[in-house]
Parts: sequence; structure tokens; C-alpha cells
Amino acid sequence: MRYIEYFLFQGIVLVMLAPLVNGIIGKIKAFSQKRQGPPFLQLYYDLHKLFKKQIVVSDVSTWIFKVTPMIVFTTALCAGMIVPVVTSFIPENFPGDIIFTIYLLALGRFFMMAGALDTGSTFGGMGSSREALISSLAEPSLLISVITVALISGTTSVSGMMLKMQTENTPLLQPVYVMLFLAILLVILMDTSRIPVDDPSTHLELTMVHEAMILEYSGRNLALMELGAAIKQLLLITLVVNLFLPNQLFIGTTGVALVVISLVMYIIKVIFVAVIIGLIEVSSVKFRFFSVPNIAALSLILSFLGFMQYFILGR
Amino acid sequence: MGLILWAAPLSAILIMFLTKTTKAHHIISVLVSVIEVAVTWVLTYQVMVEGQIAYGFVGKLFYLDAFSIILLNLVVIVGMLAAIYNIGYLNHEKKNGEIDLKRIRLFYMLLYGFIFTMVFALTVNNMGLMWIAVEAITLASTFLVGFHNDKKAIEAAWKYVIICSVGIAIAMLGIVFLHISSLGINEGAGILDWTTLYDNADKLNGPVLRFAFIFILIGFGTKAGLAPMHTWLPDAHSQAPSSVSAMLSGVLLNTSLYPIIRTVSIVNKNMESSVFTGRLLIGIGLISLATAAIFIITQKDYKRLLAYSSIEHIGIITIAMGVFTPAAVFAGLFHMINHSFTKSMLFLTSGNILQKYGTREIGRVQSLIKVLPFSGTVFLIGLFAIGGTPPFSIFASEFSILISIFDNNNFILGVTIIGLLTLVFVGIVSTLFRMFYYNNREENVTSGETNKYGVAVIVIMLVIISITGLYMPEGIFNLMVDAQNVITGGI
Amino acid sequence: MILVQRIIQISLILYVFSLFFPIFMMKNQKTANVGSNMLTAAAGLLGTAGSLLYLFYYDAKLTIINVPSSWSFIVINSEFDRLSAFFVLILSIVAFATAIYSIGYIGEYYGNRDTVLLNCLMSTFILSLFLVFTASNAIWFFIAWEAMSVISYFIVVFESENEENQKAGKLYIIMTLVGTAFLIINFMLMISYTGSFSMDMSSSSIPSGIKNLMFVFFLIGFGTKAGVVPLHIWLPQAHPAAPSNGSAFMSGVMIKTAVYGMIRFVLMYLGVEHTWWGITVMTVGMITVFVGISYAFVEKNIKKLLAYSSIENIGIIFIALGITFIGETKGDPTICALGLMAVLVHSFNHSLFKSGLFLGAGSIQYATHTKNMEELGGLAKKMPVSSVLFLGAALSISAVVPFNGFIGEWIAYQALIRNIVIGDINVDLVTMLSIAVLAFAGALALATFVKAYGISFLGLPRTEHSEYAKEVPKTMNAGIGLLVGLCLVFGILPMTLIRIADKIVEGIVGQTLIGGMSGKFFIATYPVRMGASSISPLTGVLILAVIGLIAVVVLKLAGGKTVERKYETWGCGYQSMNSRMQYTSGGYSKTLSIIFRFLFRPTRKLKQNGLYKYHPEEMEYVITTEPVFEKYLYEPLSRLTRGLSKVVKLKIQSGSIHAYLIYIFLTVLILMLYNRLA
Amino acid sequence: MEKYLDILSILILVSSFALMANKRIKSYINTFRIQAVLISIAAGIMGAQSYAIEKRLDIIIVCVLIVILKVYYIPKMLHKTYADIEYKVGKDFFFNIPVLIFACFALVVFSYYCISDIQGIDKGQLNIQIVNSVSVVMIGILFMISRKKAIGMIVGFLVIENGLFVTTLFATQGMPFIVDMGIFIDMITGIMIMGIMVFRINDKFDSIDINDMKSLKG
Repeated sequence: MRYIEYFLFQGIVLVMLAPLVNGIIGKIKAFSQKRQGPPFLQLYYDLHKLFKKQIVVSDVSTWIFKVTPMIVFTTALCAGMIVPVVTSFIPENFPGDIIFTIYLLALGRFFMMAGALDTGSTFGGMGSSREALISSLAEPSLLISVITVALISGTTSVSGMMLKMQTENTPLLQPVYVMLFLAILLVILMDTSRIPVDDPSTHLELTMVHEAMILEYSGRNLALMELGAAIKQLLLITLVVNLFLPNQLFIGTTGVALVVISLVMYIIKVIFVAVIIGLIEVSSVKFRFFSVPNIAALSLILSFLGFMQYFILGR
Repeated sequence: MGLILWAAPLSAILIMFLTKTTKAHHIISVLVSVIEVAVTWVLTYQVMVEGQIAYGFVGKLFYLDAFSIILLNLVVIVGMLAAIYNIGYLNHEKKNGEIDLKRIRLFYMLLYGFIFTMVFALTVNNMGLMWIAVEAITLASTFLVGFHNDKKAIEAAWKYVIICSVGIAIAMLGIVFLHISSLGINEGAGILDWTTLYDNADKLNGPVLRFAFIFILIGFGTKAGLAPMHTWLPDAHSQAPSSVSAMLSGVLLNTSLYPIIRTVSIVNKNMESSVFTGRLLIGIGLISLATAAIFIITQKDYKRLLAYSSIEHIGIITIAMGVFTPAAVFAGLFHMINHSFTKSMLFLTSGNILQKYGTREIGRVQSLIKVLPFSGTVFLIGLFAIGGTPPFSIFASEFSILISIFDNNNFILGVTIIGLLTLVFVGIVSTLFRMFYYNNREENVTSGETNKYGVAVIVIMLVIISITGLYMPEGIFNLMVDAQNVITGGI
Repeated sequence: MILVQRIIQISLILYVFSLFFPIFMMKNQKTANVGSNMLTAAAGLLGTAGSLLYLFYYDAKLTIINVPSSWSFIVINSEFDRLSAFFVLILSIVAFATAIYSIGYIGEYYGNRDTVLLNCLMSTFILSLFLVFTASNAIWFFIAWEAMSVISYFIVVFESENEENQKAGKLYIIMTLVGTAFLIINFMLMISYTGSFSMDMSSSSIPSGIKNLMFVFFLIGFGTKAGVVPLHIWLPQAHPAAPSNGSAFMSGVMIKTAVYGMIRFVLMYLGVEHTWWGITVMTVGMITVFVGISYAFVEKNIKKLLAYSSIENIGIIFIALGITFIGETKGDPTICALGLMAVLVHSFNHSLFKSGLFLGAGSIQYATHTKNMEELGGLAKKMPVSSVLFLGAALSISAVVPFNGFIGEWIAYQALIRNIVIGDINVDLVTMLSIAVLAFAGALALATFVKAYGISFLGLPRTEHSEYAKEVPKTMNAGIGLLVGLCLVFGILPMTLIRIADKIVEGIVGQTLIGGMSGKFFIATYPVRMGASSISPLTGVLILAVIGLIAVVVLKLAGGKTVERKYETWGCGYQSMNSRMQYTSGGYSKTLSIIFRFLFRPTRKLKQNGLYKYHPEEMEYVITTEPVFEKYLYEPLSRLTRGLSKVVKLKIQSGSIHAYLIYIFLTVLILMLYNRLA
Repeated sequence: MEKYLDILSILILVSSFALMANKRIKSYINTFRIQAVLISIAAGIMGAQSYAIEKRLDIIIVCVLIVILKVYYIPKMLHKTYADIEYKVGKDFFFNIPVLIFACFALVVFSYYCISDIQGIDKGQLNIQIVNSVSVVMIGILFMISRKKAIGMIVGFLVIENGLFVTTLFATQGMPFIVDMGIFIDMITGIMIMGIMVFRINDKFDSIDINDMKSLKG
């Protein structure tokens, strides 16, 4: 029973909260440009609209194209189940493993990239190809970062890692975590198609990565893809938030009241990270594609430095 | 009994001279070679029972022990197989109008002269006579090498006779010194006999003996194809008719090593260590191996390549004899047998290929297995066998040699040999294997075997080398142990 | 015990039958082929059963073949122990699937090729692999090893009219010979110190310095067969050249013989002496992974792509092997066991999906007669079943969650993580770098197989090769299906495999992991646990299914009925889309080749024909990458040897008889002088 | 008696120097004949000596054979071959004659250096005679190396044979009789075969210049 409660809670929080992050980032950007910008809930409206719309399917495509949105969405959500948002319900022996999470997301990415090729469109291929490069460059630093945390906490279980980090005293004051935090932040920029890696707001072939891949989707399918991407983004932010900005009330809280309090704190932290991302987006320009490796290299170096700080230089 | 052994080829020459049809020649040839084998087997049995036999008109001119009987067996068996092979080979040549009846007759007469001299060399006890026989081998085989009588064949024959004669002359110098070293010890009947020399080895004059050994090594080494005296070998082997190449490579080289090995055991017994002979033999063996390796890598002529491979294997045998532990000598002997069969098989097969394609150039042969299903297959397997791939016999003996070398804690030598062997195999692979592929060139040959007898022979040989890689009949095994004891002087 | 022995022996006899059957049926290719493959399949099935039975119920050594030989050093003796049984299991499964596949696949060759020969070669190949895995002493191992190499060479050059295949075969056999030479040296050292070729003897009489040397030689010798960088160059040439059922064995099983050899000889026989052994193996593995996957990604030839991916996976296995070694030297049985577990599990998994992929590539070739992905496309519609099966195998190798590739990687990650805690700085650094490389390779492998699948099966047909492709025979798909099915089964229920592998780990390391590894969750037995970390693919799949179900239901209820409309793909502003507008294989991976310039050295050439520079009538755009290892490492070496040989040859054997006489003369003089001076 | 043998041994050596100094085919065949005469004298002396002491006839028989074969038959045959081939008179050597002579001298010194300290033959006349005759063998090989024409090679080979014979003669008073006979048979066959080969070479190559035969390489 607890599991079902837990899953329901996780699912609802993720699905409900995910589009909000995009709204916040959009608002920040608008604010900095002295615009009013779209409302916070713009993505919710969009999704609502899309779910009702007619689907156009390319006649070149196969079943891959049709199942991709569902798979992207479900894998993102399933991965989200593993990363606890705020919970006291964390089930004992829950097999929530960070590596499992990453490779589950990989399933979604596989289909997203394959689906992009399915229509035979030039743009799809381009997006897929670029995604291939960016993801493979981002992956090492992500894994080094999380595994360094895993090493410190002695487990790769996500909840275990978060539990351990909860006992650390303000992690962001320690050099190792600062490095890892920045590294993962860069990974988020790369993985969620943000400026300076990708510009989600344009449809210019020079800049598109994620948008190029989902170009052929429409209606419900597009909605699922967008939602999946948003969930994935929130998932990564959750990871950052709960690892590096831990909350004393995060675990060990029982009772609805405390859970609600920690949920509120969680949302505040998510908003904080979203603001950071928004600020980065505002303050930088889209890099040319062949400069992406530089960002990846920076991220890799940061994560590796973090690892070295703790394990080699620290002892 | 032993006299029939060399009476048979002599009478063969005579009868050949008198008969006029090719068919008769073939029959006589096969018959005589079968008689040779039969007689040798009887003698082998005697040797197995008695250890050694000596016979002859004047004193005990002839002497056979386990070592010489093994080599003798090689001569007659390979001779017999080559004789069967020759039927098809010569018939095909004749059909193509390349040779006529007279030349076939000449061929056979020379061939049996060749066999006679080899048999003589192996059975005779006296070193001087032995030398005469070896020189006679050269003379008998000169025209066999030059049998095709074209420019290249003549050139090869000339080089063969000159270089071998000079080499043999140097060997004679060695024998003279051997004689000097034995002065005052064995006057009279047993002078220059293996048996007497060996029995009295410790009384021989050591320094002179060593000096003698140098000349014997170089002299007979020339004939055995050891580098750097090997230069005649690729020319002669590639130009001679294939059955002759088979005999040259499979038997002649062993026969030429025979006096060297005999001398080695005398010298070692005299010096009570194998350091002196070991250094020379291993040195020369390694040079041979290296030379062969370098020459094989970019070889363009498959018969030449096989000839270089013979140099390589003779080098290996020499190294084994240089190590001179019982295990090494045993393995060396075994390697002699294996190389003899494998290389003869390959040369006979190459004869089939040559007759089919009319070229010795590797690059102009293609789809070998399709064109010659049996010969091609045997050739391919034979190449792996000669390279030392299990389960063929060469592998067993090469491995035994290596084991004995490593057991002797001679790691650097062992590693060097392994390296060179690999290089040789790499050479074989990178040059010869092209013959089996289909290279998209126009076919100017029809497929199908031309030499049915030859195919039978090579298949038999393939069976022999495959089986002996893992099993050796008890009797032969014991014979080899005896031979090893003869050489190392154990028990 | 007797039963298992008999089962295995019967399976061996069946292999032998399958070898001779086609020879007797030479006249009728079809009967020969079907019969031979049925026999092989039966043998594979028996082998699977036998080795499973052995693994579950027995422990003692089991003699399979024991034949006397005249030569004291040649001991023909095949024995089963747990490690052998495990690898025989791999072999048997692949043999079974491949045999079924071959029934259809070889059918393509009827009439224009000697299928009988291919049947014989395949059977012999399986036999030789069997003997390699079961040899009880070094010499018999070596004999089987040589047989395996030689037969696989013949399989590589089976289609010898293709010049590329000839080159591949040549390169392959040369590399093999060189690698084998190192093994021979080691075996010789083995016998000279211990006096026996037996692998069960203690190696304590071998001095430490020699052991170091032997380790390096084993690494080179086995590494050549495994295809570790920089000894890998033959692999991407040879594996694609072979007929696909042969490649499946070569990539699926044959390269595992090297892994087997490393475990058997280095871990079990020599015993790991120094930490640097492990570090070396890990470093080699790391480089291999990196180079392997990078090359795989840019490859256009689908079978070459698979071959490079094999190199990558061997790298992963070597990384895990390095951890095993380190664990052994550090006296930490858990790390050692975990590393070994990763080695075994990943070897097993890789055999399944890589064989499947090669067979899939074979299906593509069967249907389209090309291996070049630039000529494919749109096959998913022409060959729906093959497409799904290939996708399954591609997902497995991409190590995505619920497929078995992930399990091996997860265990490898766990081993790596545990390896760091030891506190040796060298180990820590190399381990962390391995993690980075593994992560990179994981993502890039995924991209590689998206490309392999996407470019060949999706989109529009690029040429008429794929335009007129037809679905392949059912037997072929059945063979692949079996493998892919197993991939999924072991991915969802990993403990089944881990239980088996644990038996071997227990036998070698003496530490069983199974107690700690089986976690408790509501589907009790199938999560895998390592310390506080655990995964449960089955749960994952269930959650996925539930979410999917809920999503569908919600959409149905909330969204009402949505209309689906077919329309052509957006043509980017042109009138309509055509196949030439699709992303090509080269284009897909070009970005990477530009970024990793040092590995690929890409060159671009743009040719324009026409009167005006700005209005070319024709354009030709060529992208090429340079094979760096060949060009800068092997070619100079080969040129040097050949050049030396050519020069020396003509200088020494110059044809001048006078020169020849001078050689003899000089030899005489030198030896006389030697005698005087010595 | 020994004194004469010493002198003869030196003379034989000198005759090979002379042989080396000859430029033309015809002249060195003649020099070879002189050398053969010297050897037959030595053999005659030895033969007479052994007959006087041991009543052995074998060396005398050998001596007679030498006279017949080496002094008479072989030079005649070589002349005839040479005449048949009608090769125009010309120089036949690779190096300068002075260089060759000097090399011969070096060979003698070398032989002395190598042989003189071998225990058992390092004392007395035996030593000198062996050094001299081994030098003859060496010079024979050098002769073969230095001549371009086929006949030169044959002569060189014969010189080697002479050297060998002299060595046996001086060192051991000849090999066993049967061996000596065998050697003679071999030699005569060998020379005949080489002679036939010379004709064939002339047939195929239009010259007997061995230096032209270089088609078998590598």
C-alpha cells in the first residue's frame, strides 16, 4: 500500500510541477528583457490544447514514431519515481538506483532519437545526430558527479544518497560539492536543451537540437514529448536540489503536515534552481555547435576536480 | 639383404637402359622402389631386434644402426612415393610434348642413380666412402636439376654443381683433419669408420677434431642448405622437376645432415660437452632460420618459397642438434622425419600446380582449390602443417624442440626461434595464400586434377603427417629413442 | 555426473556428425545444409542442458575427452569445471540460435557457393571453440586455439573473390599468429619452470620477474584475439568479412576465448601478483572502450560498426577484469568477486546480443545484398519482423533498462565504485577515469545503435537495394528471436543469470555474492542488490507498464477521440521530401569525427562542376576518415619489414655465383678464426 | 727425403700463386698441368718410400692415375672444350692480379695463423706442409671466385681438389686406398659433368661468362 501511495505522490508532484519550471524560466527571461512574457502556466495551457488537437503522422514513419511519445513520457515518469521528491514514505529496500535512473532515461532517449530518424526528415536526423553528440559528452560528467556522491554515501541508491547528504552540514560550503553542483548544473543545461547549448524557443536549423527531433510530432504526441522533457528536466533539478540543498525535514518526517512543509521547501528550492538556469539563459548566448564540447569539457573537469578534491587531495 | 638395397637401383638403371617403352620404365621404377622399401623394412626389423647390423664384402663396409635406418627409411619411402607420383607427372609432360621417351629414360636412370648414391651414403660405415657418396649425389642430381634444359634450369644446375662441389671439397678437408686426429689410434681396418671413431672418441686429438668439425660443418652444411651456404638451394629446388625437388628437399638435406650429426656426437664425446658444437650449430641454425624468414616474406615464386622453408627447417634441426640434450636430439630427429614428409608432399603438390598453371609465380595462380580440388586442399593444409599448426607432426616436433630448449634454460634462444618461426609463417601466409583466392582474373585453366597418381600420393602423405602429429607407432617410437641414444651416446 | 558427461559427449558427437553430414550429402546442398544445422542445433541444445545441469548440480571436474597420445607433452584431455561450463553454455546457446538461423541464411548461397564447406567450417569452428573452453592443459588449449584461429580464418575468407576479404583474412591470420607466438612463449616458460603444461599445477615455482613477463605476454597474446587497442585492427576487417553466421560466432564467442584465457591463465594459474597488472588491464580496457565506440559511431558499414562495438564491449570486460585483478592483489574477495561477476555477466550478455546483431546484419545483407548503411533505409516496412528483432538487440547493447546489457554495466559500475574505496591513488584515478569512459561509451553506444537501426531500418529507402528488400525466411528470424528473447529475459530477471555466474565466481574467488545480491522487494527474487544499492528491472518494467496504462486510459478519457491523419513529412520548404534529403550515416556521425579529429583525421573534399563557381551543375562531396592505427602504426611496420626483405633478398641472393662462393669462403675463414680465438 | 717433400709442398703452393697470376684461360690450364706434375712427383716420392718400407703399392697407383688424369687427360679435355667453344681470347678475372696475389699471400698467412697453434699438428714439417696445402685449397676457392668464365671455375675446383689431395698425402700418406679411388672416380665424373654443363651453358647463353647468369634471384 505504501508503495502505491508513494508512487501516486511522486507521479502527481512530477506531472503537476514539471511544466511550471519552464514557466518560471520563461518568466525570468521575459522579466530580464522587460517584457511581460507568457504566464507561468503557459505550458499547461499548451499541453491542454495539444491533447485535443488532431495528430498528423508522416506517411514515411513506422510504429516507432507512434510509440515514441509514450515511451519518452513513461520512462521519464518512471525514472522520476526513483528520485524521491519529498517523502517520508520512502519504502524500505526500494531499488531506486541512480544508474538505473540514468539508463532508464536512456531508453527514452533511444526512442526519441530513433523516432526522429523515422520520418526521414532532414531535421529529425540533424537533431538526432546532435543529441547523440551532446548526450555522450554530457554523460561522463553526470556519472562522475553522481558516483562521487555515491562513493561518499556508500550507495548508488538515490534515496540512500539523499539521506546521506541530509546529514552533511550545508554541502555547498564544501569545495567538493560546489564542483559537483556546478558540473551537474552544466549537465542540466546540456540535457534539457537550454541556452547556451540549444535554444528551445527558436526553430532555426542552425540552433535546433531537441526541437528538431520533435519537429514532426503533433497533437497528443507532441504534448507527451513536451511533458516527458519537462519531467526529465524537473527530475534532474530534483537531483541537484535534494543532493546539494538538502532539507532537514526531507526524511524522517511523518504526518501530512510535515510532508507538506517539506514539499513547500522543495518547491522553493526548485524555483531557486530554475531561476539560476533562467539567469544563465539570459546572460549567455547560444554557442556554436562545435563549442558544445567546451562546455562538456568544463563540466567534466569540474566533476573530476570534485572527485579529486574529496578522494585524492582530501586524504 | 643389405646388398640388395643398392643393387636394386643399380640394376634398375641397367634395365631402364635396355627397355624401350615408357610403360615399362614406370613399372620398373615402381617395382624397384617397392623392393627398396621392403628390403629396408626387413633391415629395420633387424635393427630393431639387434640394435645395429654390419655387413659388406670387405670387412664390415656397411653399417646400419637406428639413426641411419631411420634416414634410410625416409629415402626409400619418399623415393617410392615419388616414383608413383612420377608416373602421372611424366605422362603429363609427355602428353604435352615437353619430353620424349629418351628423356624419360634418362630421367629415371639419373633418379635411380640419385637414390643409389643416397642409399649408399647412409649405409656405408667409412667416412671417406660416405664423402664419395655425398659427392656422387651431387653429380647424379645435377642433370636432374637441369632436366628441363632451359636457361634457368641450366643456370640452377651449374650453381648447384659448383657450389655443392666446393662445399663437399671443404668437407673433405674436414675429413682429412678427422683422419689426422685419429692417427695412431685406429690403424688398419677400421680407419675412418664411424664406429671406430665413435668408440675411440675420447682418444682422438681434440683440437684437430674441432678444426675438422668446422670444415665438416661448412662442407656438408653447404649440401644441407644451411645459411649462408644455402644459396644453391632455392635455385635448384625451384628449377628441378617437382618429384626431384621433393627428393632434394625431403631426403637429400637429411642425408647431408647425417655426417654432420655423426661428427657432432664424436666431437661431443671427445670434449665431454656440447658447448663448442652447440655454439656453431645454433649460430648457423639461427642464421638459416633468419635468412629463410626474411626471404619468405616477399617471395613471389612458390617453389622458391618452399625451398626457403626447407632452409628454415634444416636450421631448426641444426639448432636441436646443437642443444644436444636427449630430448632435443630426439625432437630434432623427429623433425627430420616430419619435415621430410611434409616438404616432399608440398613439393609434389606444387608439381601438380605447376603442371596445371604452367607458372611458378604466386600472383598468377588463383582459385587453387576450385581448379585442383585435391591438390589445392592438400597444399593449403600442408602450408599450415609446415608452419607448425597443430595437430600436424611438424607442430609436435617443433614444440618438442622448443620445450627442450626452454628446459635447457635457453630462454633467449627459444624466444628468438619462436619469433622467427612466426615471421616465417607470416611470410607464408602473406604470400602463398593468394593462390587460393579467386582474384577476378580470367581463367585460362580448366579445373580437374591431371595427375591421379600424384593425388593419391600426396593424400597418403597428408594422412601420415596428420596422424604422426599425435600418434607414433610404438616400434618407430622406440627406434627413434634408440637413434637418439646412438647420437647422444646414452645407455 | 555420468549423465552430464554423457549429455556433453553426445552433444560433441552431434557436432562431429554435423561436420560430416554435409560431406556425405555433398550432392544435395539443401539437405546437407538443413541436416547439418539441425544437428548443430540439437548439439547446442544438449550442450546448454548439459552445462546448466553441471553448473547447478556438480562441482568436481568432469572429464569429457581423454585420449592418449604418443608424445608425452601432448595431453589430449578436455575437462569441465565451472568456468568451462559457463563458457560452454554461452557457446551452446549461440550455437543453437545460429544453427537455426543458418538454415535459412545459407540458403542464399545455394548453387553459387560451396555451402557444404561453410557447413563443415561452422561445425568445426564450434567444436574448436568447445575444445578451447574445456582444455585442461596448456598444450591442448593451444592446439584448440590454433584450430580455432585457422578455421575462423577460413570463414573470414569464405567469400574470397572480394579483395577486401582477402586483405582482412591476411591481416587476421597474421595478427593471430603474432599473438599466438606470445602465448607459445608463455607456455614454454610454464613448462620450463613447473615441468608441466597442466593448468592445475601451482605456479609458485615461477619467479616473480618471469611472472610479470608472462602476464604481459598473456595480455598481448589474448589481447590480440580479444581485439584490445592497439591490437584490434584485424577485428573490424575480419568480422565483417565473414558470412554473418560466422561473424556471430567470432564476435559473440570467439573473442570471449581471450577473456576465458585471461581468467584461466592469469587469474587462476599465475595468480595476480602486483596491482599494476590490474591497472594495466583497466587502462587497456579503457582505451579500448573509447577507441572502439568512437570508431563504431562513425562507421558506415553495418557489420564493421558491430565489430567496433565488439571492441568496445571487450574493453568493458577488460575494465571489469582489471578490477578483478586489483581485488585479488588487494586481498579483497568482494571486489574480486564483483569484478569477475561483471566480466562473466557482460561476456554472457554480449554474446547474446552481439550474435543477435550480427545475425540481424546478416538478414539485412540477405535481403539487400549490401552492408553499406548509406544504401539502406526504410527496411522497417519491408522486413517488419527483422526490424523488431534488430531493434531489440540494439536496445540490449545500448544497455538501456529493461534489457540485459544494462545488468552487466550496472555490476561493472558497482565493482568500480567499490574499487575506489580502497584508497590507492593510482587505482582510484584509473577507476574514476574508467567510470567516465564507461559513461561516455554508454551514451555513444546508444547513439551508435540509434544510428545503426535508424539509418538502415527507418526513413525512406536510399537505394534500390533496400527498395526491393523482402522479409527473410522464418528460420532466420527464429534464430535471432531466440537470442533477443533471452536478452529481454535476462534483462528483466537478472538474478537467473547472476545465480549461474555466482557459481563460477565462488569456484574461483571462493566468495559467493548471491546472499548479498538478491534483494527483497515486492517481486521478491529478482531485484539485484549490492550493498545498499539495488535495482529491480522487473519493477521498473511493471511501473513503466502501469504508467503507460494509466496514461493511455487518462488520455482516452480526457482527450476523447483524437483523429489521426497521414501526411507526408515536412519537406523543409521544398516541394516534397525525397530519400536524398535524409540524414546519411556519414552525416549523422560527422560532428563526432570533427570533434575527435585526432582519432579520425577526417578530410573533406568538395568537387564542383559547372561554368560558374556559384552555380555548380554538379556537386560531389566526399568525407573520408583515416584509419589512424593502420596508417601510423601498422603500415610503417609492414613497409619496413617488406622493404627490408626486398632489399636483403636481392642483395644476398643476387644471382651471382661468385657472391655465393664468397659467402662460403668467408664462413670458412670466420669459423677458422673463431676456432683460433676461442 | 722429407726435405724434397717440403720443397715440393712449397712449389705446389707457388704454382697456385702462378695460376692465380695467369690472365688467360689457356695459360692457366697449362699452369694447372705444371701443378699436377709437381703433385705427381710428390706422390711418386711418397709411393716409392711407402713401397720401400711397407711394400704398399697404393700410393704408386694413385701417382700413376694422377699422371694419366691430371697431367694428361683433364688439361687436354679443357683445352679441347675451350677450342670447341671458340671463345675469343680475353681477360678472365674480376680483380687486379696484384690484388689477387696479395690476397693469396694473406690467405697463406691466415692459414698459418689459424692452423699453427692447433695441438697435434703444430710442430715440425707436418705443420708447414699442412699450412701450405690448406692454403692451396683456399687459393683454389679464391681462384673460383675471381674468374668469370666457366672453365676458370672448373680449374679452380681442380686446384681445390689438388690441395685436398696434397693435404691427405702429406698429413696421412693418403686416405685408405678405396677412398682414394672413389675420390678419383668422383673427380673425373665431376669434371666430365661440368664439361658437359659448359657446353650447355655455351649453347643457351652464347657465352661461358658465368657472370651473365643472374636470372635466378631473390
